[in-house]
Amino acid sequence: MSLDMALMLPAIAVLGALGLAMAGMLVWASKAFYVPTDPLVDALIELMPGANCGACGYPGCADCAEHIVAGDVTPDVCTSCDAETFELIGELLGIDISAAEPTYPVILCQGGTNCKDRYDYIGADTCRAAILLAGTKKACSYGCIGLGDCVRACMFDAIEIADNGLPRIKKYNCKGCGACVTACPQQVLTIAKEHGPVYVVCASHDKGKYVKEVCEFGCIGCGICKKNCPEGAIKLDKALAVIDQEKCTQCGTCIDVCPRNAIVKL
Amino acid sequence: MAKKSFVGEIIRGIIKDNPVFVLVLGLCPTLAVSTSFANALGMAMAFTFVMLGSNIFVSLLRKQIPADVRIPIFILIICTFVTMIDMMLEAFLPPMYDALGIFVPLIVVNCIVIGRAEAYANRNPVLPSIADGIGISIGFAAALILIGTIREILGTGGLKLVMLNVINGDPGFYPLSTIPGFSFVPEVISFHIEPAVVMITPPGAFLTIAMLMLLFKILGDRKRVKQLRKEGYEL
Amino acid sequence: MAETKDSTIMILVKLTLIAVVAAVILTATYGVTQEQLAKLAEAAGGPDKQLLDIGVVPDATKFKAVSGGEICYEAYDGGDLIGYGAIAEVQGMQDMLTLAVGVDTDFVVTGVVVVSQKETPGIGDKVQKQPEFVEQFAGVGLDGMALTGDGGKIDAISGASVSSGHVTAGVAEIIGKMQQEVS
Amino acid sequence: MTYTISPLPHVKSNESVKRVMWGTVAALLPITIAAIYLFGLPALTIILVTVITAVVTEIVIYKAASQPITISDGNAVLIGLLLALIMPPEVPIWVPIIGAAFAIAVPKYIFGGTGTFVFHPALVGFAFLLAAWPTLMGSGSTPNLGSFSNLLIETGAGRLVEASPVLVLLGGAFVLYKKYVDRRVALSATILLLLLMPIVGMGSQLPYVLTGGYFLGLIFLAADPITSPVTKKGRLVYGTVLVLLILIQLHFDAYFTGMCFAVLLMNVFSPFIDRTTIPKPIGGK
Amino acid sequence: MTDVLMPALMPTENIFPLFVEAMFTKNFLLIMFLGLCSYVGLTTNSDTSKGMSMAVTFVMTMSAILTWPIYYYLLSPASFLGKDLTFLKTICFILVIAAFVQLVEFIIRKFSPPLYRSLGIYLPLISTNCAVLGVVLLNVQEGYTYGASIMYAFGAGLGYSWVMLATAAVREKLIMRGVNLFNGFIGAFFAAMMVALIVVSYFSVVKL
Repeated sequence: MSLDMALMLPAIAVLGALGLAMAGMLVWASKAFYVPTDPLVDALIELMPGANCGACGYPGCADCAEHIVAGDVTPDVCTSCDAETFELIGELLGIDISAAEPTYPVILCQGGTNCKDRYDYIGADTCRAAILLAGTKKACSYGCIGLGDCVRACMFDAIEIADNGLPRIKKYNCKGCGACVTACPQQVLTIAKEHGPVYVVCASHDKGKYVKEVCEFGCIGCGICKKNCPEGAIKLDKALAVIDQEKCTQCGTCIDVCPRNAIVKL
Repeated sequence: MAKKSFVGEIIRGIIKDNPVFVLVLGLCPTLAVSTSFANALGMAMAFTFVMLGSNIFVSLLRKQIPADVRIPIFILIICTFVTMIDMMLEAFLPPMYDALGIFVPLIVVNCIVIGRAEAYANRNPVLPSIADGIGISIGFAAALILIGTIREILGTGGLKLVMLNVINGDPGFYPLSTIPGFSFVPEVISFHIEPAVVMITPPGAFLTIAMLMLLFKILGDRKRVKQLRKEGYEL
Repeated sequence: MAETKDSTIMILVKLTLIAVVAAVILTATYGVTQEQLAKLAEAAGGPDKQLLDIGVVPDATKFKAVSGGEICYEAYDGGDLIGYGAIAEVQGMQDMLTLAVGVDTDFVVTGVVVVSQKETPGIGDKVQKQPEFVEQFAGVGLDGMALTGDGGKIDAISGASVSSGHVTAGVAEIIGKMQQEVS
Repeated sequence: MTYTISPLPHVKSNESVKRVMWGTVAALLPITIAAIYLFGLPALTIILVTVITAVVTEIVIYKAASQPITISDGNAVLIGLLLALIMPPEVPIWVPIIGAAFAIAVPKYIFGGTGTFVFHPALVGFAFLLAAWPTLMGSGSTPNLGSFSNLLIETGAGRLVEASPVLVLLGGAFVLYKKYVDRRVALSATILLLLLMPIVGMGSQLPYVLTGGYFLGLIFLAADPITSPVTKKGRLVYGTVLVLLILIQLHFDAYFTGMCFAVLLMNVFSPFIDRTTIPKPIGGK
Repeated sequence: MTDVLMPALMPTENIFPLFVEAMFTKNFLLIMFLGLCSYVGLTTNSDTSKGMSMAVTFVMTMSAILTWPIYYYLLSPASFLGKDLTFLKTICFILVIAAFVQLVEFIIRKFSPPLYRSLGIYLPLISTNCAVLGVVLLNVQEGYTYGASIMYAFGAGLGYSWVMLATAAVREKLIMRGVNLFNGFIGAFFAAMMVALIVVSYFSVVKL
């Protein structure tokens, strides 16, 4: 092996000087142009891979970190992180990523094909467009329209419109990110734990008579559940039973007494 | 930190963290040089050299690297190895150097290498880092060679079996059959199909990787559905 | 994670140190590889030896550079000047093509070989892989050096007319240059 | 009784998807018959095999994905027929089979099925075949550029569709009249192309353009309502840029294939044109 | 040294074909396979791809402007050092580009927050974008003059941009219509496959 000193010295000089100059400039610039940022974001950026690969859909780790801290996405959009990094991120953000019980969206409507249509709709296949055009397409103005805004919002292909006209969650794909909940213009979706909670799966505040007319399963606001609830956890809000999840002990009494089968335990 | 088995780390890099099909990183070389089995093999070798080198050195120096300038330092370390392998290929494997072209120096900006340096080697001791490097490299190589083989067979109608000839001392990739003891292996396995040129052009690269990923997704979904059914879910 | 919080000076020193070490390693590698490259170049020989090996002027036994020329070499059969040869890069469809061209003293082609090419695999690379194509060039002068579609004497490879055109134009270009350098 | 409500623009016809598709197929029947008359058995085989492959592929894929099979809407038949018509008659029979399977599987099924695909499946199938087996896909005979009477029936034509320009135009007039294709794109592109060619000095190449292939491309393929832009302005832009792209191809002596690639390239730009020409909705961001 | 500089500053007649080559016939994304990570990651959204395209075009052009003098005044044998240090080109280029990108990010973050939101946040992504390093390496490998280098880099940036924008519009349209596959990588590859097939086919006849 021959070490050509005449070549090595300029090489060292060039690379060393270039490295020093660039590093010096950056150190100076980072102080001179300092902009204060959220320390939590900074700490998160420290943890993230820093590969800036863009695979998460955000332009770089720093931007992704901002969105994670803001709660827009869960950290697992990052494909470069390994399980250990996720743990560290979880610790930092105070959320237990690995051990948390999975949460899934719940559809608070049993309408779909069980609910009559108000008109036939031909046009852009989005719930929002249909609402803008002539109000909801269903006879029930509170229920699911079934044109799939939630489906399009899902990044993970975890939700589809089933044959009954209602969204169905494909649990094996779902990450519980809640994008569908935000996307739903009718707000009939909510995020819930997988096992346990009891929900009134109807969103209609319409009078009982009308609900009976248009939908097979809607809550008619009869109040039987309210009377029978041992904890007093059910209230009526304009002809719709609402369960206070804080008080509910998931005893299931209301499920048994509901004449419309509009209460379920998940 | 939980103790990790050396072999376990390698397997994780190949399957669970497969850099191409799972992490979807480092796509440029994957698509550009996977026109044939031989090119894929060459790229995989160059990549392995850089990956191992950078993982070892980053891991060794991890206590010394100041956090503020760690990315420039990683780039410096990686780039040293990249330039080394680039020069060595030029001198010792000229045909491979011509075939891989600009994609060898571009390993330096390969997200996988920097990503592993940052996410793994900078936080782990040397031995697990080596395991991680080996695993990721094998995962990358497997993906590259799979794509390369499919494209070569469909695009040229044959598969040239090559290996690095180290026996005769004459450097380069040679047909397997020219190596003593392997004369029974044909130089090119011909599949007697009309070659579809499109497979070795850019659209073919995208088509191959898209089809493979679709296949893996379908298989993965099936497996998960089965698993969930077993656990009593209704799907 | 590195727990150390270094001072600015320390950061700069460390970074420079690594840069210097990188420079040392690279220079060492460079030295080794340069030696190997020199060996390879020696084995390949200069253009005159390559022209002889390729044999674009079939009867030539020796090639000698034309004085003042860049690419053109005189071909000798013993002591007689029997033609000229050249190896040069010309524009191909994808990238540069390297062609070896041999002509007799009237600048009529004696042989053409595509030395290296990076044309589309399976289409354009036929100019190299189908020797029938370059064999057509023998006996054609500069005036007929065009594809038949453009009024010349060279039949394009079907499906690879673009690359065929590049080779033909390249040969014409090289012959033109040789004529210039000789005169 | 429930009303049907749909946003603007309200198309003043009650044509369903099914009728549009089968109507277009019907419009292509004259030229299909002419092609079979002119090229004989090879043409008949190519057309039958391509259409059958398209239909079978669609059934298999949609079954495997457990989605409702929509063969009766005629889309697969139309794609198969269009693909068959742009084949050269000398092509080995397995080539259109692969092309039709690819056209249904990738540009149609993967891209969302009838109504959502972005690139015209028949053209993509053609481009794929041309990229895969360029030597097999070149038409052995070039269009006969003889006297005017050849417009009626081209005796030495290249591709199946180039058998008779007049019959293609006849079918084209039918679909334009019925509004099965977009009039803005088809007419603006055809007229602009024929006007511009003499102006930019390509008058000598006009005969190539007057073969059936160009009319099929401009009327049936380019003006396909699914792949062309939605907005009125966008469609004019689409037609104009298409002509420019075709002229570039003509400059490099690429005739029928050049036109096909120009249409495909416009398919790529079509969503982008939509994006930039669409009026912002009230309350939109 | 002047020998190196003089031809570099003179306009050459082959700049236009070079520009077209970088933009279309040898498109960086689809044909050269450079910069693909950002392509599959960022084309789900038109606004993101617009920002990224602008940033890439800017950084590519600036990198060509910055690295050319370094190569010919420091590393090439014709420089004042008189030594062939060209083997250090990759390491020097990446240092300069990374530092430049970082510096620009600092500056616009400080002085123009709106510009930072639309362009600056893409900058860190770019130092690991192989298209940028690729273009400057190709510039010195092909021995382009200074003017040609800059035009080549600018053309490459525009080529990157139009493919990004067109693909983003395609994917966005498909996602809007409920084809969920196009939210993810698989759809990205299928979209890329289509666009590549069409672009390669269309420009295969273009001779310059």
